[in-house]
Amino acid sequence: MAILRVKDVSKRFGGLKALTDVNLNVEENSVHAIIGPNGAGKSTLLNCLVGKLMPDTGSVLFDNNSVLGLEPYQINQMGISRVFQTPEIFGELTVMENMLIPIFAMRDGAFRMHAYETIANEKDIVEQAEAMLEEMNMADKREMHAASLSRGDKRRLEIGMCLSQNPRLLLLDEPTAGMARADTNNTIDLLKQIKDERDITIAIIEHDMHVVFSLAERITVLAQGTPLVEDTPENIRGNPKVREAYLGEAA
Amino acid sequence: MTNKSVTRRGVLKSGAVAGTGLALPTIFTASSAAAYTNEPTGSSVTLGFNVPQTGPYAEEGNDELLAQQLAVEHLNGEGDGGCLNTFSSKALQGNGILGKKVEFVTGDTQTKSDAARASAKSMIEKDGAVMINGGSSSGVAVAVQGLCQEAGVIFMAGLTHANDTTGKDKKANGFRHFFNAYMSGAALAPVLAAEMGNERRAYHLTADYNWGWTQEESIVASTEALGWETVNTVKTPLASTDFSSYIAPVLNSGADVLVLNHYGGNMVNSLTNAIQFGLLDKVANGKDFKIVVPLYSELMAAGAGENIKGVLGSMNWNWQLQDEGTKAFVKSFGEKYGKPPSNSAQTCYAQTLLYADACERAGTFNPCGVVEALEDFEFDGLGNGPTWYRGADHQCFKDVLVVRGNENPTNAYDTLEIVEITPRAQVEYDPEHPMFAGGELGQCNPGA
Amino acid sequence: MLGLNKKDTSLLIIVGILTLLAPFILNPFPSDSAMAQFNAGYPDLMQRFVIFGIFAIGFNILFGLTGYLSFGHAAFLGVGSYSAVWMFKLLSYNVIPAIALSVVVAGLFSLLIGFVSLRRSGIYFSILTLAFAQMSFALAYSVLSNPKFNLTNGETGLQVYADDPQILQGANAPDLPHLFGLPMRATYTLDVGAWSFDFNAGYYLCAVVMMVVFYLAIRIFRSPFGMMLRAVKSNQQRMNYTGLNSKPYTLAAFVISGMYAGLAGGLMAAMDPLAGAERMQWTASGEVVLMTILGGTGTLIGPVLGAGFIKYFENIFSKINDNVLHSWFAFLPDGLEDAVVFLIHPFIGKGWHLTLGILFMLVVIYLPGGLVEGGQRLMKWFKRKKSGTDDAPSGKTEPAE
Amino acid sequence: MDAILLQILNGLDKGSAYALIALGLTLIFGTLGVVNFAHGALFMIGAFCAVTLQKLMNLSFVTLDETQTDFLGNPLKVETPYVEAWFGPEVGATIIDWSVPLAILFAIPIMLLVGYVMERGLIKHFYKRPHADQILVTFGLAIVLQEIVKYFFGANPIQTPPPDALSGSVDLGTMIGFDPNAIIYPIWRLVYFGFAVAIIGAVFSFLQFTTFGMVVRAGMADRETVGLLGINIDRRFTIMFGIAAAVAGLAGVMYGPLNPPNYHMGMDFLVLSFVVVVVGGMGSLPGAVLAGFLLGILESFASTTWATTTIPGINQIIIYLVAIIVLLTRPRGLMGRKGVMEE
Repeated sequence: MAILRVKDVSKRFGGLKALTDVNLNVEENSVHAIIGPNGAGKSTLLNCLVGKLMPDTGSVLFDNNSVLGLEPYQINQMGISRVFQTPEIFGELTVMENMLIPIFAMRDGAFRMHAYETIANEKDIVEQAEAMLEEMNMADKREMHAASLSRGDKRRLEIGMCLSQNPRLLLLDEPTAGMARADTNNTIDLLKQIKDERDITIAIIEHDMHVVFSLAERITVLAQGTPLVEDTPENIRGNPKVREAYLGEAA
Repeated sequence: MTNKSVTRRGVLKSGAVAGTGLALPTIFTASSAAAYTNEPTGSSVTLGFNVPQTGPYAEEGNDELLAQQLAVEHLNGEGDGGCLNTFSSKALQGNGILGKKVEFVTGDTQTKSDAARASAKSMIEKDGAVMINGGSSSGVAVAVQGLCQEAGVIFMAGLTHANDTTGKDKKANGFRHFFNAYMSGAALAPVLAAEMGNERRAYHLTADYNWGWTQEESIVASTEALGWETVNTVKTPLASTDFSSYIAPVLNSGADVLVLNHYGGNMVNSLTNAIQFGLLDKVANGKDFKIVVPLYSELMAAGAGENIKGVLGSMNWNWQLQDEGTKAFVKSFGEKYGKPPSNSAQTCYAQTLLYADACERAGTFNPCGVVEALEDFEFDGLGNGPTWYRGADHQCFKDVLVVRGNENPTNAYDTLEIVEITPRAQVEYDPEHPMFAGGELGQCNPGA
Repeated sequence: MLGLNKKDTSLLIIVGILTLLAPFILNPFPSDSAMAQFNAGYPDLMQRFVIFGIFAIGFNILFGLTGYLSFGHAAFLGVGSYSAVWMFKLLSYNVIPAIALSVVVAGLFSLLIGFVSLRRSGIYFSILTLAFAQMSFALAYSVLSNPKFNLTNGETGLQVYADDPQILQGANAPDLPHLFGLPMRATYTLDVGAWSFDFNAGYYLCAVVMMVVFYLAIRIFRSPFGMMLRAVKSNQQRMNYTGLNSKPYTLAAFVISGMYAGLAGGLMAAMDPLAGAERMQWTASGEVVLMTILGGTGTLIGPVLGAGFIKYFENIFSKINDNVLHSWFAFLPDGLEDAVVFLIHPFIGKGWHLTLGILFMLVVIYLPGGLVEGGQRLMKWFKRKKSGTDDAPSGKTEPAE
Repeated sequence: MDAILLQILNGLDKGSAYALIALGLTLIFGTLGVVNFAHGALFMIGAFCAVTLQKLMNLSFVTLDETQTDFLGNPLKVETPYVEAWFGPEVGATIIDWSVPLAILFAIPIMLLVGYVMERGLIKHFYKRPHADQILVTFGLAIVLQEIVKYFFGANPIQTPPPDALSGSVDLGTMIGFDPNAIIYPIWRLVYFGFAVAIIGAVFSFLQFTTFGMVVRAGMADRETVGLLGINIDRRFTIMFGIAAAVAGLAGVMYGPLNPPNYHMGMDFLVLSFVVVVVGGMGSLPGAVLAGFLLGILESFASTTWATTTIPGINQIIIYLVAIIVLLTRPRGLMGRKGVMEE
């Protein structure tokens, strides 16, 4: 059954049609990749899913509830976590604090005035955060400022922060963009591990075909703001329309 | 542990000498009870001079400070003695006050009530000042006067022109030598009538705060009594630096006189703007257009430069007066500092001498004694002729000057010429006059 | 202790001891010596140190934690002062209701202004707060003091008049601000040899209040809430995508710091029952910004140090005049004495602004982390001297907490 | 009608000063990303260039006139300016009379130098520092500059009158069919407006039509990419800072005859000019100019009797009120770009 349903979504910026009648279903517990050449509307589509942009027409349903008109933090609380193209973490805070914040958000909701409590006294939350750091192999870096981490570690931290909230849908926006080959492979391994170990749906927007074909179970190809084709990786590989859209780029 | 309302630092100086022998026993006991705040027990007495040293009025404050220092010299018998020689009261001997050498401390009011109170408090609490003198705005004067009343020291106001200082905000411990807005109106009115006639239409620009309002009220009242009509009264924000949008409509309003109820930088700019718009070259209602600046000061005149030529206003005092007191003061000030004193400097100088003299006559620094000695004190020889410190509201009454911007100044200092010396009787008013009503003098407070 | 870790507890204790002993510490010179000019241990200045310390601690909760630079915080201080004086006028001179109301009113006022201003961020937020504060100042100075509706008493400042109702003022209660009969101005002077020390009731009230709010500030800094505020400063985007709504967090920080400012304003009125409009001017708002940056933004103790630094200059340096200089250097030969006095003259008395400006520049150029960094460097230097090791100074400055 | 025209003139005039100061401020913001609290002080220094030149022109030698006495009874000192002695009384007097316009020539090199020294000596060390540090250091600098001027020139305002030929006022109303005296306007204020338009035009065409300007504009849009192209953008930014200082200084020189300069005039304009820049939108030069004139005109209309009787105190708060309304309806001011100074 589809956990995310995008129906007839269109978005214009002035005279520019960014998205035209996009229909897309992401099945629960699958890894679904959305690919397409530059300017195909991938980022616009993603921003419509997470509350950053409001589509002009159409609907976006998550678990049969509409996400349109909601703020990003409300959509997150429905169970959607987002990983950004460049890691978005709390640079001035320590790694541990970075991990604590999403867990507090899970428990306390969008806002709580816990101004007279002490973090050390929140044993449950501290334990969860420590466990997550272990899982991400970052326990030894817990007191470091997040800004001083390597690019790969920042990505791990960000993914760890998202996972600590046990999301039902994890959205990844070009998670390996600008990474060296080794870091890219590490990230692919991490995502495979996540896919295997958790009940989680992953939607990934990607440019790098290596990443897409290593991970995805289904692929939607977007071109000029509209889905060209949706199929399994094997079929996409041989699809002439896709080749045409990419002008050989994909090969 | 005993409580008292203010520290008495004066005690310390003798206490320190006596204390060395019995340092241990005095720990955690209160110092000996004094009769009043900061009773000087050593060989000297400290006065506090609180003037603006930073901000737009720094020059005026500096002039006041020079005059106060001169007064201290004269009180201590240094220099040529200045007005001690012309003062009608002969209590002062030039040996300090009550035999104690006069010392002084200074502070910066910044022309803000808060800062002025802070620096006055520091002089009272830390330096043991028995009297605070100076200032260049009414807001500051009222704020510091209130503080001195509570603390139990005497406040001898500097430049403060709002009616409220000795009206609804009057205090028993506070005294004002300077004239006020009502007196400006009363002095100006006859001269205005003589120079401009009884059928004028006046347009007022008024600084939008307490002093501006009382001056506007006073001038409107006295000119309307002449038969003048008030076309409009416009409030201008204190923070304004450019008055073009207030000046521009004046010519078209049917007015033929512009009254600028502005002081300091406001006045310099509004007058400059008015001249730029060529108001003084115009004819309105068949009469030559005129500008009046009810409160003048030498520094404003210097700042306004050529623009003040022919513009009428009033002053508390001017160095060009020819009485003996003025001549003596101008001579010693001029010889020491190379320039003639301003009228706020003269007020601060006179106030310092008046305070010292009152202490001598009362035989004490106790504020209540000083208040008694100053109330209804009649004197002469400090400038402006015979003067009366009225007991009912602690306002000085003396002649008021009507001055005009000099058409042909011969040097940097005679930019203003005296048009008329309005006799004291003409500017007197009842203490219960509506413009001064409300508020009570209260009881003198010695602090302890 | 009190739910604080060891480091914070010792900081609290040290600050507590310093505050308690301030009358001694600030008066190190015998009162009849030439150096007595530098003594700052008189009631008014001690009160100011503490009150502006409270103001800056509160400001730092907003600016230091969330990074939102308000340029209008003086408005809340002013509103607090006005509320307190109105309580004196209407109820009685007891300071408790006055201070309580000033905190409440400043809280409400900051809720209103914060709600609107926090719709924008960065410099747009700064200018919105500045605009609100300047409007409050302009209105308080003129329009709100017109004779028909005199809320502020304008330029003169709001004060208590004999004909005010003061309905709860007891017949025997002191005719000045007091705490259940203990006048705020009550001072006990202790003479020890040539030294003298003032113990002032008002100062100790302020000091106790400061210790309480300083403790609360530590709790806020260390709480999950404080961490969320730092997260706002660090990355709002991530915050929103983590299921957190950053708006109420910043608004809460804004209101808390507004209440601190109101408390400072209330205390100021309690020490001296007059509320002037200049308290709300942008220069006053700018002053607390300078205090915080000068002391060390985001550190616990920095703002207090910055407040002390600026108030010390304002009150001590402005009072040094040429006479004082001459008395200091009287031991020099005449010509030399005049030369020295001439050289120092521009920097003291009416030149205190100049000295302050130069010091601002020196501190920010050489101590990027503010005075707190200066303290840390000094400590490091001492430690190195003691241990004899020569560890390279770390380039990065850790916030002192 | 005539009243409206008058207030528009006044507004344009006030707006000229706002726009010129805001223009320089935005150049510094936009190119260097520095919050410069000393910008008002640059305006003030400009005005004091005119004061200084006037004082230099009036340098005099003293002769004693035994026939007259001064206030202490000593022989009167008569001062004759050297300029008059050298060029003869008439030419000398004319030179003194024209000292404010002459000061433009005098001020340009001085302001460029001041800007250069400021940027190289101080500001450049603060590019990477937080805005808060920039505020503290430039505010400290502003205080120091203003206290230095106060030390030499005192706190009192000093008149710098316009040349006789350009002082006084003209009756613009009669030229377009109004009654005499309906629209009287000072000549120097018209000069000031024209001058401001010329300077603004010069700055814009400089940025638009020169290679230098193109690089700077590119740098304003994206500093890093231009750096990658191998263009020495830092040096160009230094020059830009000098130009911004010169614009502020010239605004100050010409402002003197409108209102006599004093040492704190910079602070009076500082807050206002920040409001103008932000209302215009951070990083937008046209926005700064537009906002300057807009706020000038609104301020003028708010000070009419009609406005103040309708809403008491509106003249006190109009600028701030407009700022709030603009910022709440247009998140980045009138013409601001996204992401500039929003952190």
